[in-house]
Amino acid sequence: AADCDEIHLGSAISLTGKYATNGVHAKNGYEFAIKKIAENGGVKIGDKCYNFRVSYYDDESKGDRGATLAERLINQDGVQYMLGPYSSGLTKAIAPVTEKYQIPMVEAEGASRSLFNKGYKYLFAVLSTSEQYLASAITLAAEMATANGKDPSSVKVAVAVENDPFSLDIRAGVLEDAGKQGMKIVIDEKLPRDLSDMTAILTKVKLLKPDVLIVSGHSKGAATAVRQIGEQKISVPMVAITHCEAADVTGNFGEFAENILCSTQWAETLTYEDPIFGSAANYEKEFKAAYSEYASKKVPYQTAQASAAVYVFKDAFERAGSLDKEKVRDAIAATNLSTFYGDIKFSDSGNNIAKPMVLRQIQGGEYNVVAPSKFASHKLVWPRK
Amino acid sequence: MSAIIEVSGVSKSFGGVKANADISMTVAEGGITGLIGPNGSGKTTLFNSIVGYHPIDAGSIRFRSQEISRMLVPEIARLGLLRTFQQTRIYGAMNCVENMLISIPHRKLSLMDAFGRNTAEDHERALHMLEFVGLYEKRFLQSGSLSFGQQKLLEFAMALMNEPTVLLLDEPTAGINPTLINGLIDRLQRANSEFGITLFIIEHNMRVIMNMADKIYCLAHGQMLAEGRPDEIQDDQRVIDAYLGAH
Amino acid sequence: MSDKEKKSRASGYHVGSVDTVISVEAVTEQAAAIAQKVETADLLALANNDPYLLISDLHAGYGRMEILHGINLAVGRKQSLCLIGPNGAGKSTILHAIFGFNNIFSGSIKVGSGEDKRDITSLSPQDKLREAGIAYILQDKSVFPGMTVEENLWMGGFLKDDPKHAKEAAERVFDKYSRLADRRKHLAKVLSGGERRLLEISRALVMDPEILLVDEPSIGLEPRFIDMVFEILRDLQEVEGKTIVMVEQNAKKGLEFADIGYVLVSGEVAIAGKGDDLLENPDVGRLFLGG
Amino acid sequence: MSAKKLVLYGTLLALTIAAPFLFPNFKTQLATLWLMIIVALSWDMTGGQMGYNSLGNIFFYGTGMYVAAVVTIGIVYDVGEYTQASGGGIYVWTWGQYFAGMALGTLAAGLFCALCAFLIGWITFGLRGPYFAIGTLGVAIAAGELVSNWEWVGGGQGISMPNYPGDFDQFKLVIYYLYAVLGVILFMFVAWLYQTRFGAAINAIRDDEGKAEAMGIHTLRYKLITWAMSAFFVGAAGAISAFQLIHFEPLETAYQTINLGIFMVVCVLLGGKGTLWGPVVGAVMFQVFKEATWNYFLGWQWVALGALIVVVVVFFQDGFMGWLRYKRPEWFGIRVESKDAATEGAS
Amino acid sequence: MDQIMSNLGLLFEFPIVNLKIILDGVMIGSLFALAAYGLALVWGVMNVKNLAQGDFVIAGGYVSWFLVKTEWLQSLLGVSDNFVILLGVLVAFVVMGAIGWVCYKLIITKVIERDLFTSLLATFGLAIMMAQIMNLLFGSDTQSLKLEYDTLYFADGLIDLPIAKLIGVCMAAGLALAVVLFMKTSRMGQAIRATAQDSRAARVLGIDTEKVYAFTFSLNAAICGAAGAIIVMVWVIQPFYGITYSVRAFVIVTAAGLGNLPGVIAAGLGIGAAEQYGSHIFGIGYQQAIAVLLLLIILIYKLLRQRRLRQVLQ
Ligand SMILES: Nc1ncnc2c1ncn2[C@@H]1O[C@H](COP(=O)(O)OP(=O)(O)OP(=O)(O)O)[C@@H](O)[C@H]1O
Ligand SMILES: Nc1ncnc2c1ncn2[C@@H]1O[C@H](COP(=O)(O)OP(=O)(O)OP(=O)(O)O)[C@@H](O)[C@H]1O
Ligand SMILES: [Mg+2]
Ligand SMILES: [Mg+2]
Repeated sequence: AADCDEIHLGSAISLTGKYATNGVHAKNGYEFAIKKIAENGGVKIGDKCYNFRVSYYDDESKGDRGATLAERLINQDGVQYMLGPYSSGLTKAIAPVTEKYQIPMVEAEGASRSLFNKGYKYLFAVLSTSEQYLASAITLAAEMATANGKDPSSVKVAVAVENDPFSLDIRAGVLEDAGKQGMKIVIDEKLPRDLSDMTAILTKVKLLKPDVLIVSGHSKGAATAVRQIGEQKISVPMVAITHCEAADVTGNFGEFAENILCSTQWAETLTYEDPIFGSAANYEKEFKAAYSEYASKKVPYQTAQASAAVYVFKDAFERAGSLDKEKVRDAIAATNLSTFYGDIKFSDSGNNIAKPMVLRQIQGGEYNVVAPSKFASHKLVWPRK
Repeated sequence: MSAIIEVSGVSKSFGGVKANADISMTVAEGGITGLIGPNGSGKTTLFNSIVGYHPIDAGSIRFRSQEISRMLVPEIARLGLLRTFQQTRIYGAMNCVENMLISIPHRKLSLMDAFGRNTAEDHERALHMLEFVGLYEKRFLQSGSLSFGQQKLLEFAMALMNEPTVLLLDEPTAGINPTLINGLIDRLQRANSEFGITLFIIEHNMRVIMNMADKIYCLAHGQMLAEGRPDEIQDDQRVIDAYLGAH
Repeated sequence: MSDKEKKSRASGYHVGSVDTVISVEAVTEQAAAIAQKVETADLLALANNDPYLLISDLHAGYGRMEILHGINLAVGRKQSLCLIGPNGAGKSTILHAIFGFNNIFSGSIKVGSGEDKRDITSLSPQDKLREAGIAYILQDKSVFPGMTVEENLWMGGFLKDDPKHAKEAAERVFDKYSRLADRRKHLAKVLSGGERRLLEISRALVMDPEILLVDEPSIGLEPRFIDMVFEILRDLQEVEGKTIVMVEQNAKKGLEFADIGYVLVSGEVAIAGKGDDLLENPDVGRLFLGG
Repeated sequence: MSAKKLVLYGTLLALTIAAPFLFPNFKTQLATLWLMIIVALSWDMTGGQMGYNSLGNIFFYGTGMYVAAVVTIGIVYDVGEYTQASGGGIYVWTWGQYFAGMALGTLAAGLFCALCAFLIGWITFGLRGPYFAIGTLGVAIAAGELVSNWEWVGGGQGISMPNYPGDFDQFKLVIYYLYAVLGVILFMFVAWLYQTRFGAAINAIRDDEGKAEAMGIHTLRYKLITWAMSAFFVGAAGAISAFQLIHFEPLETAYQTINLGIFMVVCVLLGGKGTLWGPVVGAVMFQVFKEATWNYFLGWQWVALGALIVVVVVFFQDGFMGWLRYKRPEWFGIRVESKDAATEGAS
Repeated sequence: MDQIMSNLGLLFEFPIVNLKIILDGVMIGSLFALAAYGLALVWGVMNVKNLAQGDFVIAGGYVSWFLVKTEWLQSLLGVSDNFVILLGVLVAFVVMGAIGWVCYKLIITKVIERDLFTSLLATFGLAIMMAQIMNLLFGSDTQSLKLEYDTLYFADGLIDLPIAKLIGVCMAAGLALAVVLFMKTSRMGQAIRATAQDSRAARVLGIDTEKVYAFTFSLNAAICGAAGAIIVMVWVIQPFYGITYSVRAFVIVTAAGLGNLPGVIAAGLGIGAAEQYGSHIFGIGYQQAIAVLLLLIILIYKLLRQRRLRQVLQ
């Protein structure tokens, strides 16, 4: 409500640089949640109500800048609670600072596992860690092999990921799962940060004919991969990538994107819901209404999870019943929340262990959930073309 | 007098142009040797071969019986072979004294010496040299704003400061006012007699070279045309035909 | 001037003694002492009272530094003027100023005969040739080394409306100087110093300018070439009727050649007179001709 | 040294020591300021004083960071294991280990970088002008990409330094003073160096290397030593940065060619190339401008920075000190000949 | 190491791959060459080392992209995207030429004939501004345009040759040829060559060097712009990709040596191919490193050669 007091949050976010697109997605998610919470009576602590206000700085997608800005937020702007930046790399750079100042940070965009083995006490992530992003594609490939009377160990895997903490973690997850199945990694390449052409890799794909092709490289990795796979008529039975929605591959590349598997933290077709945002589908609808630039594309999950992070803060403040930093931290740690984004419950290390990743396949220009089976609304189309 | 530089059978061509063909000559220690010849006859080329600005195709160049035709410019310079340039080259942003102080013979310094400061002795010598070439008054002026002739004099003083064994001068008087030329010649001669510096000079100006040199070599079309004392050269019909023209 | 007299004159750099040793300061001081107040009327008289190029009270220099302090200069049509003086006196600076390569603080430069003189003080360098018919032969190397001799000459006619005319003019040059014609297809960078100078001069003539500014035509040249260059210049002046302003350190040669001579000291005209008169002047001889 | 100078230097030193207490909330910015001063001063050793404009000095910064990290981690744990992406396990450092790592790491970073400068210089000092600038830039770019593909040091994941074992405010004081001490040492060092024959010799190389060579100056020797000295300080500063930042990535942080790598040059140009105080003044001006625009022009900060660079380069080509020298030549010991009418007559 | 060996093995197992790699290399290399060609021009004529080269390329790409995306021409002329994309190359050429002219008048004219670093840094500032302004205008997403053309396949589909790429490369070649002819035959071209060799002498002959400089710089920007428009129809652009093209352009010009325009084209194609080979063998992550290492190797080679000539490289 309008006459509420203010809780001041801070965030260093990428408005420029290589993560700018997703940084803006995240920022919009934060802002949308703040608006929704305010419309729903704000954060109620005792008999007072509060609205969130966030101070943003542009970290330029650079770690050292992010760390400096986090300090500035804490020291000079007096911020006591932080929302995360975009990407694992930036979160890695900022987490030591928030930890040192004992500032609780709920983050929504840093998925790398290595964030959660440092013993951080003030870092909480609402999303699933990144090794899970595409590992399920390996499981799916193994299932398909078995269904076709082949041994999963005969499956050949090609991996091309960007050389950054997030994508390397995805690769680690894929390699781990593929190793368990005894699959052979035939291509294992790292994409440069200013990728504009992956012909070299796709040529090898043509020669080596892998059964699964895994690509991860934020929005531009997704865009380049989909486009060139289409242009060069790469016929791999299964192609799995990240950041489809953020890159709007269906809108930009049409039939090239057909039957590609996309990992997602969240999908609007899932059956989650909560009292503030309503159902997942409702979130999508209202968000599009609020931000017209998303009208013609999918709302990316980066936005949804950013909103969820704000929601975790609201919930924790209300349960703590106080503005005391330590109490709020403990309340966050004890979170057990059902949201439109999925269930949220933190492990001791601070990552969310209550929500699975989902895999969607682009079928007829639509994103349909195909795995895990619990959520699957459609059957997997296999092999692809 | 013994030879300090011996050039024997040196050839050098650029693409099709034979700039030097089988040149042999010597520069006598402690003397003043002149080199003349028409434009494009290969004088500067020979100079450059001696001080190491390009490789030679054939022949040998010796400095005090040491073969130097394969050494690099700084290595040769450190032997005490110093050249001046046709276009003056000084450190334009510095004043004259600084220019002089940089020209102390670095080849005689150890690395540790380099981290020391210039001694009072160095300063004194620098000022003395400036006085010697008549630039004492201008010692604190930025050397870049000296006039052309004064820059030539400064460059000459720097060369002396460097205590070279041999000084090679490429057209030292080109573009200099005739009266100033006289002063320059005077100082060159004094440098030769007082400091014992061997001089090797390219000139087109006969007034200069005939009055200075003990011995003159004349090149034409890249070949050695004639050699001898100034009066011999002046009357040599081949030199007159190829170079001096009718009087 | 009889033919015989001409023959007896110096060839290349003159030969002579080198005994007169005067320091730079002394030259400046003594020059100041003998400097006459050079009246504008005298200058005009030297130019037969019909100057084609007229400079009045020119103050000019580089950046904010003034090098020329009130120069007056007058040359008549088809006359030649030679500037001499110590190094750094400002001789080249005058040519620069005429062509517009430096800053002019005050004064004026006019071109034209009689009353219809044109003020060209603020004309930009690239318009000097087109609008005022002034060509400049620079002190240092100025051929285009990567172009052939032929192309260099064509560039000389860049301002002609039709490139064909430039080519015709180039042919005329080749007809005249077979030395260049032999090398028309060679790159200019392989020419010898004398040939380059010849190319520079003939290139400057392609546009058929009225006034030639020549800076040290003999610098770095072998004695025979020096004579050749002066022959060419004489031919230009006497046969083609060009007006020539030249700077020359080879002062004897320059003064012999020129109708008028100016002695420049520290940015001011110290002495002016007929070329031959200056040669006779003992002070000039001692201070500027090397005795 | 005159009394006036003594007072000036004393005041500055006191200010340096007191700064983190006077502005307790700006410790990090002050530390960064010192970093800029260090890299600018060391860039100026080759760029301003010797005329070799390196665009690749960031190589030493990044290499310094990695050397410090490897040394600090290596004296306690196995580096390869530590950098494994999903290694798990929590690594702790005791006070003793931390400071041993810091001391050894910083020293090793400096020395290793000096050695690198020597080796790289052997090749690149054959290049002049733009070729040198671009050649060194190439070295830095290539090094960054190679390190980002080198899994032993974490590859594209980057690498994490140990957390400071004590209180965070204290940590920042430590970092600030480390930078400050390094900066003061560097300043005193170059102030002395430029007075020696060595300083004169590198100036000669800047003004006309061919001439210096022909005069028998050991140009290559001086060039190598100068670059190595400069690299030592950049490397050591990089090491301190590594401790300060705790986590860093190869391309974005360590070998950040087009940010810090160019900013150090901009600082020097702002202040005035080839002067003792220029880099210091320039670094201060640059840092203040940068912090101001980053605060007040969110989103447009880079445009403002680009505009600043263009304006400085175009209109103040000699930087602040150059401008000062023009206005107050007597402060720089330039004597204007008063008897020379030519200069007097000028207006 | 295993990866590298098996990648090398592929080259021998499927020799046809070599052809494919070379084809890809030549295609991307021809666009590098175009950007480098412009750089060689301004470097040689005005001694300006333009670090904003790549940003001109990207800006040209955005011009063409914007032209197609606004749909304005399509509805006005009733033509298809395909046509507008091709037209975009021309429009980018003209628009970037104009922008280059403005940049010249505002900035470059002040740094011309100054020392090396002045121009390098001024254009670096320009590069930062341009990249950021494009980011603010168009967002940081990668963008591309698609020509609705088929792809040709050879050798069992192993070699694919999108006609769009073919068109792009042909346009690049045509443009390069046009520029060469222009330089050789036109009066402006002659004036440019003369100015490059000796600007003072050119002025003495009545050539307006200021105009020549302005023209050269905007010609460079225009060439870059056209290259960008071609890039956006076969690859992708993004506001911050400029630096990769700048680096390539510098590598190529440095490798070819100044004043060697045919060498620039050869080096461009060569580097394109070398990069593709390198990324095939070592992995695509090393692409840029390979380009710059190649430069270093070339420089070292030249250095050794110069040393044998008792000279330095400058
Ligand atoms: N680097 C070079 N490349 C090609 N040709 C050259 C080079 N240097 C000199 N030449 C040629 O070699 C010949 C000799 O030149 P050199 O400079 O030695 O003459 P010079 O005797 O010094 O003449 P000048 O008196 O005019 O200075 C000339 O024909 C010249 O064109
Ligand atoms: N580009 C310039 N910038 C600043 N000062 C200059 C420049 N060119 C020449 N000067 C100064 O102007 C004065 C006159 O120079 P100028 O070239 O006119 O002399 P000059 O009479 O032609 O001498 P010389 O016979 O040596 O050629 C000199 O003191 C010189 O230092
Ligand atoms: Mg010569
Ligand atoms: Mg002159």
